[in-house]
Amino acid sequence: MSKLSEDYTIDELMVVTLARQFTDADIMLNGTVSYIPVSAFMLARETHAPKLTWVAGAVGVDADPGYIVGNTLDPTMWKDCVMYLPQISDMWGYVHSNTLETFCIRGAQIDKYGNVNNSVIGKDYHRPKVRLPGSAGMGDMCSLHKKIYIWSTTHNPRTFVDKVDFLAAPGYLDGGDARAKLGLRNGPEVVVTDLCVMDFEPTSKRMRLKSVHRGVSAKQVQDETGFELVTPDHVLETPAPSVEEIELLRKKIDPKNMRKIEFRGSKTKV
Amino acid sequence: MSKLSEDYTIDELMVVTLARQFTDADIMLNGTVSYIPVSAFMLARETHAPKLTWVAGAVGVDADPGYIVGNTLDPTMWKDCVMYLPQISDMWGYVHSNTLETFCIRGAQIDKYGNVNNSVIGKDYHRPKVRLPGSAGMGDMCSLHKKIYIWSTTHNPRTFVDKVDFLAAPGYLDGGDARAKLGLRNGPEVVVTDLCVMDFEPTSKRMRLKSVHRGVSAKQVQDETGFELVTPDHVLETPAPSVEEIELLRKKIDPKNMRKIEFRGSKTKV
Amino acid sequence: MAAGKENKVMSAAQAVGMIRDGDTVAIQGMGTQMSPLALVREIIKARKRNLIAAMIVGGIGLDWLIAAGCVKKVMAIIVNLDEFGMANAFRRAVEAGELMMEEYTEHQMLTRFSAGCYGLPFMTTQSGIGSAIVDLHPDTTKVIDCPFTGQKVIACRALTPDVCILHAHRADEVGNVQFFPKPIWGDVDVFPRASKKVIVTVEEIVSTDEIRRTPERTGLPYFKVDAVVPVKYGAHPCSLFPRYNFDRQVMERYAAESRTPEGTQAFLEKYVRAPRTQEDYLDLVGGSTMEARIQSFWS
Amino acid sequence: MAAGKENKVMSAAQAVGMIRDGDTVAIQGMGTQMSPLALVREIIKARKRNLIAAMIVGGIGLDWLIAAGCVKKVMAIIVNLDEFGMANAFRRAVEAGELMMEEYTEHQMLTRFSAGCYGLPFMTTQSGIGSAIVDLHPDTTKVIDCPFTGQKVIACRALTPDVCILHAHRADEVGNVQFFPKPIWGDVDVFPRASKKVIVTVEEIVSTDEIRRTPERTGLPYFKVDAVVPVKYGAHPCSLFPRYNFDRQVMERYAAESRTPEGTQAFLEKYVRAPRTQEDYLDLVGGSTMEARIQSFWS
Repeated sequence: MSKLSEDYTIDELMVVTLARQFTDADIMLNGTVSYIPVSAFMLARETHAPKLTWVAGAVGVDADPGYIVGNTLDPTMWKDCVMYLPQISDMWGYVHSNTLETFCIRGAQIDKYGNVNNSVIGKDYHRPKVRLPGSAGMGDMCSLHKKIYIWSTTHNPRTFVDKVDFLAAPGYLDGGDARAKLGLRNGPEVVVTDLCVMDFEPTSKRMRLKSVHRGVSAKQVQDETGFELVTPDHVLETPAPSVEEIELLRKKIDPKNMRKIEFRGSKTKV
Repeated sequence: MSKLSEDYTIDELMVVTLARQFTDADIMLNGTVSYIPVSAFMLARETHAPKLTWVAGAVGVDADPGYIVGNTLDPTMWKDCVMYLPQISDMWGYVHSNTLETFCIRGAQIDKYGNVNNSVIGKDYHRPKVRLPGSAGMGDMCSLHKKIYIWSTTHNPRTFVDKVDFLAAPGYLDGGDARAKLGLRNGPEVVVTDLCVMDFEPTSKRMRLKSVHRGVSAKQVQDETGFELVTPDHVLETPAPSVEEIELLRKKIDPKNMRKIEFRGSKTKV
Repeated sequence: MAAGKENKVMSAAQAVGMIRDGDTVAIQGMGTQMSPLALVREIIKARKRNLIAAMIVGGIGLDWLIAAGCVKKVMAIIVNLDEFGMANAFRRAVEAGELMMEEYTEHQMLTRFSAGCYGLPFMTTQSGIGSAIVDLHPDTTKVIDCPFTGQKVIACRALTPDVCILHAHRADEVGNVQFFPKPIWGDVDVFPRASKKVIVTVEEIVSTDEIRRTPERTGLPYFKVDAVVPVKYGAHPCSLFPRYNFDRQVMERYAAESRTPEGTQAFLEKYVRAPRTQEDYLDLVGGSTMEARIQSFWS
Repeated sequence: MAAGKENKVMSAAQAVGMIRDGDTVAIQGMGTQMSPLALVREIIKARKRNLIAAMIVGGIGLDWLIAAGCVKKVMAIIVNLDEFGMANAFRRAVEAGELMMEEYTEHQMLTRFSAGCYGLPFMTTQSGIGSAIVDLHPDTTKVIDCPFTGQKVIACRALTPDVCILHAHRADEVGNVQFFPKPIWGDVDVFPRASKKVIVTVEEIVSTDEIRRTPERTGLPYFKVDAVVPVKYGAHPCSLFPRYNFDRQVMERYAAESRTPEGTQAFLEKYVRAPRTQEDYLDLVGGSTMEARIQSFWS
């Protein structure tokens, strides 16, 4: 292991932290505006998980565009792949049958059981206060037995809410065995934000603080969260990236800093 | 119109008669061991229906192998096509939605309402007297609203039976409006055999003699049929092929006489 | 009903004449990729009204149509400008109660189209079980029991749009349409096959003999195509893989100007209504400068 | 469960070790086209028993397996040798009550496999309404009502074979499998994706870099493939479009000799059991003479 980095930024920490979740056995799809997870997949491949498979834009199997050129859903990212996965027959077949088991999502609202909403803000779906873009693949992935990795660049009480206004993507629903009772396997595993890392308490399925990023306190995280987090007595600091990881990310994987696009609207400066 | 042929054989008359059923608007698929219909499609294209589309082996759209090389389901027949029709999504989609409306079939048993069986002879399906190859695409096509053209090289009471032993491919079922009542549109249109041409009486949906081939009498046809045919007072002779049609068939379309394979087991010598 | 084997080459204006007010129109395209935007501009010029737009991802073209007042309802899984942010006309119209958004999960929407392709009344998925999305449209998605296992599945009602509009690489005059490579994305795959009429713009018209050289690239046969419209850069400012990229400059301009209703209308006036022809439009967005800007990463 | 990214190259005998007695085996192939016949011969040599063969078209390979006593049940739409006539071992076995034939319409069978691909308990078709075929297997096809329109549709229960065997053009060592062109026939398309394990024989092994040059030709990704077996002429005596034709001489010989049980067994002994290796087999069927005989019409 190389030396720890001392000058990393939050976007970089998020990428590295997410990358470390994945192993050689993982096959990762990505959707739109997903610079952080895509950077994480590419980084994991370059470091501890050389056999990890990234299906670029859910199309290009084992693609290798060299670096993040632009838009994560664009064919530019399919370069040097071994296969173009036809979406309906192949991609959705592999997802639906759970041959592909993992997915990363984010959203405008995330609640204490890992339910996610990117459709509307407000209680009337048909006359919303804010019309958001829509659920895209989240509603699919969360109901089709995926292990879900949630990322968010806006850890604040507007995003982390007690209950989502609209239940687009089912996490653990009302907690406990509610998800399993519906026949849904897996569910949210980890939440990586601009402040901390969280997981889910195994019995209640409530979101739980796991580690705080350098310079952030557990109290700050709680203050920026719209519900009571399960918080252990001793909260660790999120492990720092290595110099090697940071170099790879800055120089090889995302030299155009596309990942920073995701911090538009975030209080966190990157 | 060119001169009438005087030396045509029954296989040739069957091809020409079938060819004349089709128009520029038809899109014709073919299955296995279908030399007579494939010859008919190719002949129709060369004569009165230049825009007829033949989908070779249900794959090669507008194929042009030049002549019948071999097996009608073999990729050799796809040559110079404009598209390979993927079977599940495209071919079955176009068939199921009735974008493609016509199909030719044959079978070991054909009954008076145009129901067809190529599965078993005998009343016990699971312990048959004779196990035939199976229904292949017939069961699909006859229940998916196709206009059905039936051909048979063995016009005898074993093939033309009062009631099929096993109802694999629904024609007009028990006749009358039985087919329509099930929601099935279209159905058998014409039957071309080695003895005659038949169609279906519009109300009862019973098979009806339309014309007899040169040298065959209506009585002979009835004697070789296992049920009573609807027979008009005046039965015409099947129009003879033209010299041009016969030349095209012999010299261009099927110079290897592959169509004669279909007369194995027929009393008709070709 | 199959389309005939006749010359179907026509102008965009002629083709758009096939669309009637109130039609359900399937519009190919992702946020920034492979969308028939020349046709979309023509629909706006023809002042079509009360259209129902059926898409997977609604992008810039849909936002234009909404801003121009052509659309009464959207069926889609997401509407945005991809990395360029919100589709503002869409957002404002829904928030004002002027536009209905019928949201689906991606596989529900694809399954509705697939059922349409097969002429089946419905097909099945399990996508959306546990999500409130399935409750949004009881007339088109319904949880039923498997008759063999008792498991819950979602029946998705067939969607058969009146018209599909799409942009492809090339076609012959009768409408055999080729893609490089063959359709990968779900919309290109099922939208035209599910629709009653299909209008295709293509970068170029080639001979049928040329099509026969690469039958593995043909995605639509002539019998499923009603109009063929040659339009160079027909997807601009979206991309046509692998031929050209999306135009970041025009996307950013629209994203910025569409923040206000006035800015949106000014953009539409300048870039959609004013250019008389596709050539005018291409000149306006930069001509050869534009060509250099969108040069493919793949070439 | 996805297969790993490791070297999966092995011998036919090793690969066939993945098949257990009693397994449901999806066997790619039409009457005379694109069937993994080297693997079929290996299954016979390994004396597998009580297999359930799932096919669309059962051809010469299935007839060999039946004659060798490996099969207890067939699921298919037709079993014959195409223009070479009846599959006699099949016919005799069914007539003797020794083999069960579970017959489907083609689209019912494909829909069962498609549901298997999606992990859905069932999918729908309308193929077979009015046919007695739908009544043959109430446990796997059932007429139900559309919950929206009331129309009759047939629910087809998912089929997920234990193993799929197929022959393709080429693959890399980890199992990215290419076809020229990409899968067109239904069996090549859905059989492997619906199956729990996939064994592929290929004409040649190439590098992953070579695969990357033509990703549009890859039909199966490594994560769906469990064994890669290089076998030259692995489909013989069937064809591998566009590389070689079926071998009319061997097909005719089998059609003739299989008219009696004794002739069938003699053929099996000589052509299946006696050759120790694929090279022995190829020599036996004529070596370079055979190569000339099956030269592709396309080349």
